[in-house]
Amino acid sequence: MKGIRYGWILLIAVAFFTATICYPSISISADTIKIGVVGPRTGSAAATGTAFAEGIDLALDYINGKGGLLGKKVEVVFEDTGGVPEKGVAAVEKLVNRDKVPLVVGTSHSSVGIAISEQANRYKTPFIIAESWADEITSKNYKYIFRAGPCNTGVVSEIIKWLKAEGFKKASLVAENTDWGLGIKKLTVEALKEANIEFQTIDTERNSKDHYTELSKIMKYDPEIILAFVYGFGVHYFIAQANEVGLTPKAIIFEGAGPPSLWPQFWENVGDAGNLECFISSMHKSAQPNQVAKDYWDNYVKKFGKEPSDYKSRSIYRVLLIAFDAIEKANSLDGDKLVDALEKSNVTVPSGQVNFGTEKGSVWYHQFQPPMLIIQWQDRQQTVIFPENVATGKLIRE
Amino acid sequence: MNSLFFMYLTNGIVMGIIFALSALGVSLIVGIMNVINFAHGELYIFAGYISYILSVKLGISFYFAIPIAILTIFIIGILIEESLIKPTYGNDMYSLIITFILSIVLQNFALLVFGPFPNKPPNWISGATNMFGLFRYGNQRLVSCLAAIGIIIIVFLLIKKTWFGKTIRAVSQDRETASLMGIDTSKVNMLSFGLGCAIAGAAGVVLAPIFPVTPLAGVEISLIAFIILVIGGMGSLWGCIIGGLIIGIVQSFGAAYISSGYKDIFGFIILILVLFIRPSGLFGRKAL
Amino acid sequence: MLKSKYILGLFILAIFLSFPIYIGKYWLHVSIISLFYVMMASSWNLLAGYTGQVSFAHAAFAGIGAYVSGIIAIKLNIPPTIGLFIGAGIASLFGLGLGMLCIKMGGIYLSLTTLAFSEIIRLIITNEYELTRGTMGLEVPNLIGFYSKTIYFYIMIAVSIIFLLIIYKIIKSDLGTSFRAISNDELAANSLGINVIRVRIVAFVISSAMAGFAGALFGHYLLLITPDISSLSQMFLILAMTIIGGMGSFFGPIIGAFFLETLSEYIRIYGEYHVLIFGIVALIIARFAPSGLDGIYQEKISPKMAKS
Amino acid sequence: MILKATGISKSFGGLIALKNVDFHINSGEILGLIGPNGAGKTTIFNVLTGIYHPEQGNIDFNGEDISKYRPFEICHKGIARTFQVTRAFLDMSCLENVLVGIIGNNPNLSPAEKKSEAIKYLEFVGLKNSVDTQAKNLTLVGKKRLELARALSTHPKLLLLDEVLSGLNTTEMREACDLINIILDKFGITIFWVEHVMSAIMEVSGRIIVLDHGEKIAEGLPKDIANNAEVIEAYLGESDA
Repeated sequence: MKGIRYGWILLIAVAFFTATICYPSISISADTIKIGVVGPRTGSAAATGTAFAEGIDLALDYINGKGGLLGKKVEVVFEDTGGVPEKGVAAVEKLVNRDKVPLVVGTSHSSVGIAISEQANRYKTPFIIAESWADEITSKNYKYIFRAGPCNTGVVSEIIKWLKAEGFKKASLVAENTDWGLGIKKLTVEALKEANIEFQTIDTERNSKDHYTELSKIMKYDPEIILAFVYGFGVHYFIAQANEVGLTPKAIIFEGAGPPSLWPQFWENVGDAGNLECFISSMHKSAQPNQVAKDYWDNYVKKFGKEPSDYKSRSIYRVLLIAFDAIEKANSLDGDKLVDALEKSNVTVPSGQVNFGTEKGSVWYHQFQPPMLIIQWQDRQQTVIFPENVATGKLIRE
Repeated sequence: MNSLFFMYLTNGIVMGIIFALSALGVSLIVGIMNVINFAHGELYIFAGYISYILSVKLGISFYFAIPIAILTIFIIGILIEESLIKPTYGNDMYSLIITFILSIVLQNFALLVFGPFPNKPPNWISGATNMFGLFRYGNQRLVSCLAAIGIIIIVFLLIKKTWFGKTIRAVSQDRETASLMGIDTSKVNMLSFGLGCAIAGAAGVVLAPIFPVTPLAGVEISLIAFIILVIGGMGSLWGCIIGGLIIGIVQSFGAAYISSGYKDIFGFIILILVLFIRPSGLFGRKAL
Repeated sequence: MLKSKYILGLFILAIFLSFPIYIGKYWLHVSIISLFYVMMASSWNLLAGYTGQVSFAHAAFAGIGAYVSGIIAIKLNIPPTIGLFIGAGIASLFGLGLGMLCIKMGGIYLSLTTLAFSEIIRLIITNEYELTRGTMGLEVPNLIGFYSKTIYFYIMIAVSIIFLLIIYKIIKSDLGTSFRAISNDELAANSLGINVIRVRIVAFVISSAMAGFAGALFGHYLLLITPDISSLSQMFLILAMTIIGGMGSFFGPIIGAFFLETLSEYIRIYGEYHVLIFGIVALIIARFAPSGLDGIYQEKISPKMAKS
Repeated sequence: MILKATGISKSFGGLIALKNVDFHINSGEILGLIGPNGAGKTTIFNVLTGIYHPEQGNIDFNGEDISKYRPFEICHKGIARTFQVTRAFLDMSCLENVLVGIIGNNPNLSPAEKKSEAIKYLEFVGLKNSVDTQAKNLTLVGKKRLELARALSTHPKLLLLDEVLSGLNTTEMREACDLINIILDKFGITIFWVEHVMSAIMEVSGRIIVLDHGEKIAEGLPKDIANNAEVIEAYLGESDA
């Protein structure tokens, strides 16, 4: 034994210490207002992170074009969650304690949304959720947690309305085995029972590639519609293989997450099997409820030279607009004042006029549900088929 | 016994053959070099990406895209062997660690270059076949499965019948003697590592139309390959085929009759059973 | 000479202990995470570096410890302070079972089987939704009853020091000599009367108990445990830290853990490149300096300092 | 008689390495084992030390059948060995190398006793000045000496030496042969050795057995073996090939 080499420990201690001191320092009273955004930039839903980045760009262009907030320029710190709760918590840890952001928005996984809302509420930092659908997030009735995006209950009631309107009698319910999948499955099961629609349920893996086993069970059941709650590439394989085994186009597939049906590789992966597939979305070119939505669309096309691929970029745009408005109205960066301002929010965003529920005791507390659309791919064109007031066509069945 | 049962069985066999092909390259390398190639799955997906780019982006017919993709992976394999594996000879653990790190690097590289979306080369054939009037089965799957069988046969012939095959079998049985007999073992290593990677590439090319590649898809391929390796016995090619079939069939029936959420776990359970009953694997040479 | 070393040691300890005063909440959080990785990497190093068994189940054992401690705290109301030990105990039992199953088959089998085992654990945690709440993550109670980063930092420091002392004692003992003999030449060690399988299983059990304890401790800090704790990407971090710091060296994993965690803060802005950069650094070190930063220090820097 | 092996057979996947081999070792003798390449000499050692288990036959060591024991158990019973290709623990010092043998057999000694014991053996083999040297920095002779010290440190009753002389020059060979004689005289350890260097083994061994193609073809005093027609033929056959 040559004795402990203290040199090393000293080096670690000093190096670590210096690292903390030298870290590009963030001035708290700087001339910018920082807003925290969290979203999956890596991992299996990294596509959503890319969409978020686009929405952030547009929102910053908009607000800084107007001269910023409280006389300062606005800046966004976009932290990665990787779609993993721990990373989400770590991201909030950094945003709140290092970047000292007054408010955080974003996220798209239920699990991450739930974890972050615990953390944000603990730090008394307002958090506006864009795309985590789990009911639990708002039904906990946390003071600092808001959601300006779909919640499972809202989505399911929309889907059931549509099923009833079309008169479907027999459904297969396929759900991924995650919180979102299991949560939405539970709600759908209850709603289907209430609506007197006969159904079977099947669990699947989000990124599973081979669905023949599940599909043969569905074949045997012979449903009119298959409700697939799978938020991942798995659903592409599912759609393609459903066609191979002859399940579609006899039965209609409804994809209940939305973005997977709009991902750029959708048609490459599913081929003609994608025709007549239905999915849920909160955005469509033809269904622009107001000027803000139209501006968003035009600016997007102008900036990126293409149409938005899915609605996630608009979701983050939406919550950022709400956040800007709240800071302006509160005229402060204080958490409690921001909560007050958010509760009174009536700003117009692309999905309509924001109005957060303030009555405690249900999922609707601090919840703003943007209207959802049901869209069908008809000859590779999106046709809005529900609700009727914005529909551009009718459901086509074989 | 009903049509569902035959459907599960057919799918199990098809998936089994596909799994066997996915594991073949890794098994070959272990048998000859005693090196586990953790980056196996990543080479598989790279081949898938190359064939995707060639056929979709550059519009090259898949008859050309396939050999180009396989050849590229062969060359990449040789480069990996020469630059990273060679210095670790004699230290199995280090080669394991290096290829593990390499697999993480390649995954993240793929994520950066190709993005997170799945990429799918066009189907070779469309439609589905009615199997014995019982159920419909995708044509592309059947064709890919036939191609997989073809590749497996070619690999077997290469190893059992050719001069190169004899050489690598000699090296895998007794490296020292082989080298005394004038065989350049480091060249054999290089070529057989390249060959193992090329088989991974071939698997990627054949399977990408059914299972589009994503940056992380390789992990699953590697895991299945490793399970088959242990079940079948390290370095045994027949073990690889039988192990693949067992996993394919068990997964298919397990998902059907037990739980599809636990689909991936059935393979692991078999692995543990095999370790209990016959630790050297079904076709393994008995360990010392 | 000896005395001055002690003074230096105390001085260094004082620097560490005064961290909470200087470095602010966020870096304190980073230090706590670093200390978790110090425990994980050091205990993995005991196994991989000293006995030459590359296990991929280390993160899985941390997961077992964290979930066991968390679940019994929630369902049975067992205080986390006791839960930590139960978690570590269960992890070591799994380690014993897994060790008995595959250690006699030798190196590659161990690696592949532990890899499979870690996937099993991840799948079970993900699928046993009722018990573990799947990917949503399990919210677990705080270890000390209230939330204080400073106190947690001191707990982590204390446990890390205890872990490191245990590891140091082991590697300097006869057991440690046997470890190294086995990793150098298993057959020769066996022929010299060392019960190789038993020694390996002992190493495996000790290191899995440590991983279980560290995992449980970390879970009660994060207040949230998800299947990610036992994922392969966690395993990669542990491995990369050990390799970069220096495998088979006592200080290697400590250096590696702090180095990588700090680096990770600096390259955070490059989000997507993050893991790629880690991987490339680890690959270069593994290829060109297999003894890691500690090896470089000992070969290049230490002799020069001794001369001057 | 310290060891008696009867009917030992061992094959590797169809290749027969040992076929029904019988032999015995008398207490306090030096028994030599010779034979052409691939005759099965090292396999015998591996069978005796439990690295392989024979398919048939038993090995009686001091009245106990050891054919099913594992290597470390056989070591505990009192059989130690060296290896044809040296297998020193390269990343450990000479002292630590020898300590492994002591730890494996005498774990209850105090650390100081272990150390002094280890140094005693290192001194005996002439590595007194290399106690803290890393084994990888030793010369081939040094490694062979280290292996010998390591084997002795396990307190064997029977020592198996596998081609200790290969690669040594004449002086070193002389020293090694002396050492072997001293081991027998001073420690009273019976020696069974495999050797290729015919002159040395003929001179040092009291008795010799000859293997060819896994079978024992001769046994006897060195001078008889040297004139045995079958042995000569076996060796001639080798030189033809």
